Amino acid sequence: MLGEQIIKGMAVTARNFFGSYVSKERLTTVQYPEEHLAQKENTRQFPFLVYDGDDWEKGLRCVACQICEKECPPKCIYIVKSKDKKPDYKGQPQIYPATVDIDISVCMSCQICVEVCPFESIKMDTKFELSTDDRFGGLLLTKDKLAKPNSYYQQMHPHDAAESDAVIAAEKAKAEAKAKAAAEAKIKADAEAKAKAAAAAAAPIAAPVPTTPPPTAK
Amino acid sequence: MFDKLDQIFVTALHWLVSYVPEMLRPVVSAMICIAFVMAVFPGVFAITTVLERKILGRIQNRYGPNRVGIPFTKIRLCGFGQFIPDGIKSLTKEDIVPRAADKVVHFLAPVVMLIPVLVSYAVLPFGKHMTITDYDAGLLFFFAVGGAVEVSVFMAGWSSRNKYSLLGAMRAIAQMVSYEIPLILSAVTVVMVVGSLNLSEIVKHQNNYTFGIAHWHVFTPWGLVGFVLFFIASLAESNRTPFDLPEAESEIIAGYFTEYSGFKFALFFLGEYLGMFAIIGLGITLFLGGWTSPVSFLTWIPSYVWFLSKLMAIVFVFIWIRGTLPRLRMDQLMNFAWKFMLPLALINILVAGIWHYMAADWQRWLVCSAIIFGAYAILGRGLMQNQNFGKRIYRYAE
Amino acid sequence: MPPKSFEVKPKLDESGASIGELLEISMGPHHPSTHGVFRMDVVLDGEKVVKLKPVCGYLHRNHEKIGENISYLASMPYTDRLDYFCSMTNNWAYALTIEKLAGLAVPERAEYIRVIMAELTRLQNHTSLIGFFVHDMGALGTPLMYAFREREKILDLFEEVSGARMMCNYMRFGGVRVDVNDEWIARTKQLVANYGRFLDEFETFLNQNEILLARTQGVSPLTKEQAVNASLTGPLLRAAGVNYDVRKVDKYGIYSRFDFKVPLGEHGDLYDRYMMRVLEMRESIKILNQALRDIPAGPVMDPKAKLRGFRPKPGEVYGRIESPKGELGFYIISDGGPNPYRYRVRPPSFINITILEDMCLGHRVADVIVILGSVDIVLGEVDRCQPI
Amino acid sequence: MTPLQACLLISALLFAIGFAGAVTRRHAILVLIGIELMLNAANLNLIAFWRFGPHPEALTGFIFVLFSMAMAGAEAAVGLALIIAIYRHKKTSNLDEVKELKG
Amino acid sequence: MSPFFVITGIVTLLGAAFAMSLRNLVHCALAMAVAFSGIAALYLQLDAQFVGFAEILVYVGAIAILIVFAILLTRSGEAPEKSVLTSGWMAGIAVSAMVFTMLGWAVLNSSAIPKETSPAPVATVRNVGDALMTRFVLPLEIIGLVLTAAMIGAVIIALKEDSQKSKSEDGGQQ
Repeated sequence: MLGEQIIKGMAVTARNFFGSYVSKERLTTVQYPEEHLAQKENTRQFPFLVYDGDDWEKGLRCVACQICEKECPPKCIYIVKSKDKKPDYKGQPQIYPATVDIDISVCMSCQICVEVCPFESIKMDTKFELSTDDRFGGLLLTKDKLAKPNSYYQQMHPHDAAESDAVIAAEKAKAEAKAKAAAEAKIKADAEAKAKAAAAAAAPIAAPVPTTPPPTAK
Repeated sequence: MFDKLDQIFVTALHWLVSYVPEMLRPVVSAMICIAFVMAVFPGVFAITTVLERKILGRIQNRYGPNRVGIPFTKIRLCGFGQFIPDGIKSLTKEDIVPRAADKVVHFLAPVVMLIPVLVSYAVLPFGKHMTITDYDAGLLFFFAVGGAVEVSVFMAGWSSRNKYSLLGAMRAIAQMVSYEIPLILSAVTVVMVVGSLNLSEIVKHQNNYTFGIAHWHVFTPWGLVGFVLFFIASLAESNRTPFDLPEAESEIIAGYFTEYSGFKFALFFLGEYLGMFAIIGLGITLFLGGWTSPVSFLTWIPSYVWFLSKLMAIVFVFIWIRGTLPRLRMDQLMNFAWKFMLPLALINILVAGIWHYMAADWQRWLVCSAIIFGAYAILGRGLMQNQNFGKRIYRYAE
Repeated sequence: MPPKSFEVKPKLDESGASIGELLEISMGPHHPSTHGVFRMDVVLDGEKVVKLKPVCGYLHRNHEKIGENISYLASMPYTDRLDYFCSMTNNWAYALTIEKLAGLAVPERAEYIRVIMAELTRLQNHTSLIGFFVHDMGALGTPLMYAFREREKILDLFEEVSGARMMCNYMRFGGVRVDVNDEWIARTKQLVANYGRFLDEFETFLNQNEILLARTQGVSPLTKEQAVNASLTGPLLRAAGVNYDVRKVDKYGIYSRFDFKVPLGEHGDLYDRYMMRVLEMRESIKILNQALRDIPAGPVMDPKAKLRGFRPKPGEVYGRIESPKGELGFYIISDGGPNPYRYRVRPPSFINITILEDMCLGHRVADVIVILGSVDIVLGEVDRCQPI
Repeated sequence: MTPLQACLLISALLFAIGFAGAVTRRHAILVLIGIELMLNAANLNLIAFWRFGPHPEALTGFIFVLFSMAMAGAEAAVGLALIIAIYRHKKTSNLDEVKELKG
Repeated sequence: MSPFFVITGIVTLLGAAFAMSLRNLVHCALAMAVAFSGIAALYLQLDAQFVGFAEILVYVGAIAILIVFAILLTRSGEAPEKSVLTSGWMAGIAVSAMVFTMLGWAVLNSSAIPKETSPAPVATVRNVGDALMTRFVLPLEIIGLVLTAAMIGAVIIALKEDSQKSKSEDGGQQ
């Protein structure tokens, strides 16, 4: 019968009309500026640089290796290496970035910089209300705007942060173990040297000191 | 007490007019009536624009406008203040006239659209004793004036010098001319039964009650079919979905008012909605008992309240349909008018005649319903199955 | 300035005598319903189409050339932007191609996740396509809004796993980037269970609607020969009655394990194209149910795969999958360097609209929009490189 | 001047305008418009005589106008159809160029 | 003779004059619609409501639209470049001026015109309907026949040129 299906269709829309007043299933919209949806943990917006400790200039994990700059698909990262070195979290002297600029008007939030970074230093932020009336300056994030503390990261992505902290802790532990070993070796060497010196002193007329290093085992 | 409330506007008019000299009374009375129409119906239009967006929003599971309320306060009135910024926006926007346009005609078109629409309110009975001019040939007046809208549509489409405008105007005129015929033919049944073209007379004829239920024409077989035909034709006349081809956004941008902006666009918009209210008002008067109440125990509610609430109810159905149905194509639209509505309207006239001359018992219900149902089934079948429209069964590859 | 007349061309019959006039209109690139910046030069006789020329290239972004100048991995987020409705299947197609090239194996769990993601993508793409399609017919967005309501739920799932709703960038060579957790799988199961109910409602709303039938049945029928000659793929081809589905033909991934069927149309008209999508969604739900039931535990990345310094051995490869729009293929030549030597995409949208003129000839101008909607194009995919 | 005379004068002027247009303009459609104006002038006469005549209750002039309007409708339809047919055939609707009966 | 009557008369005549003198045909048609509306207003002032409404319905609603369609179909919506008047236009103007002078003289000097105004006659819809269905039933039927014949004739004339082609096309489409 002509019109029957039209009536059925109108029944569907009527159900939705009334349903939107009673069921959350149907009326899924939120009132944005007042209401916010809960952020998903994996959400990614734009990158930022993680630093440890309180001073962002000292604690920046980035070592300006420029891998992210090379891998970035839209080429929105710009890094300049420093001339001097400063101690990193392991305490070793390390190059640090003199400039890190990320143009988020170009960035496409793909997260590839995060994946390729070997130092756990660049991560994705979830902040998205970044609109500005300054098109060029306002959307160019410089080092000071990019640097965010590790605590911020831990709060935003607890799982990922825990993982990356674990990685860093492991590396740090490794480095410390190495340093310790090195230090021990040094003490040992010192002790040996001392002993040698003592022995030498004990035997003032000794065999001449070999000038060539001992041949290594091949 | 309720009678006084019912007649409050009429009394107020008499009271106001009694203060002016005898000679000026007709002019002043006319002016007051014009002011009344100009105040009430654009107001209804303003509310309807918000209501339409809210209802469509809810149908589509959105909120619709819900922000603007009273300015400088936190009161939001569920967004019903939205029409104020909307109005300010559209009235202060730049008025762009295409360089190649015929400027005079382009300027006149929205005005020409609005005048006949407003004039057609003159004969509608908004309430008991609330008809502005009680013309003897009121129905004819309404249809005659409505015909002038086509001229304005043509003026708008032609003067814009835009291919889409011209296409839209041609579609609109063809559609209006085609649907005017079932519109008038479905109204003819009422004229036949009542025996008058006077709209107040038609309402009075429906103001009787049996078992507490009003004698509205829609409660008879011919009246029901007449009402449905009138409803569909008025959808087409006011360019509403599924007959919104003249302004089909996805095909021809905005039809005949593609090149309009600012104030003139607002006038077109207003004219279109006022035309819709007028034609709905006529439908209410003809079939839904005008300002009368459907049941006898509610007759104490003022007549104009009944009229307005019926108007808004039908407007709601219009919006509901707009939120549901896709649009027909031009040739299908014409097919529908000429191959379905016109024959059904003619059969309906026959049925109204049979109804008028048969004795008032259950037999005439049976005969009339049978004829109409049969005609509907045959015509509907012809419309769909001649073109092999129907369900299909699909096969699957293994 | 006096008004200029419209350009009209004389309509000529066989002998060259003029029998009427033609109106040439340009639909797009600013027309409200051309699905992006797409233009059609249409020549009309009355309201009938006598000539139609699709003009693309307004969204040209040089996708292929960029792909040849950045590393293999960096092309992955660009594939998201090809068909921005189906980034998951695009990712899969690209990952599949590179895996073929580099000889990487994909762990079992990753394969299952990929199938789940691809079928969810198919669901959301087809749902919103139907919404757009009916919207083009003038339904004022109500079906579109219902479609988007459901699509949002799927996008929520995508966001939870990959971090982005549309530009997922989720798959990697040799697996997927992040594993999914059990809670996610439970939620997906629930969504799939509810989706059938939504589809029922949607179909009651539209399938037999008289106006929809009148607008779609018998309009723009495509024969099998036409469809094959124009190398159409996807639902368009199956609506014309050709049994060709890359999931069945190639059995890529683990599709051989699932029990699903391929619906076929008969007339190749708009209604068949519409119904193909509806029926395919039902099949996708079947696949999803099986995949979510059988998903094993395990790693999600091939341990041999590496992110930095990825250099596959020299060679050339063509990998393809059944994206919701048709056969999506990537053709890569490697010279052993960090960048592909040649990078080429076979976009289903672009190849499917090449036959637009044949589909539209003789139909009304109102049908042109609906026909364009039924092809299901995404301009990102159509204009991925310079049209030649 | 009585109202009847005013009506008749208006109608005479209308007739003259319509006549002048019909004989001086080249375009076939304008000739048709001129004829319609003349017809309306005559109708106005009829109504005026009905209104101010001795036997208005007989409604003769009134009914005559109704019939005349119906005839005008028929005339316009056929006339315009002819003009369109001529245009299709000769690619012109200029009456100076349509001189032969043979197409 | 009320001022309103004079205004309507002037509007009508201006509309008619514009309809006959403007260069652009569409403007002419629109001016003609104005003239017809004026005539309808004159009818209303002469107490002939029914005829007035019928005038608007027939002339503004139908014939003006028909003319406008014909203008578009014959592609004459633009102002022509060359002269719009026939070669003998001066003679035409002279003849029509003569006609007007003669008619006007006759109207102003006729003795047959009654001097006193009779009261407004009653022409309700019911009266008109009764008259049409009793005294004038034969002319009514004939008019119906003529209208039908004219409609069919118009359709046939307008379709004649390529009737076979359009027939086959229509048959294929619907």
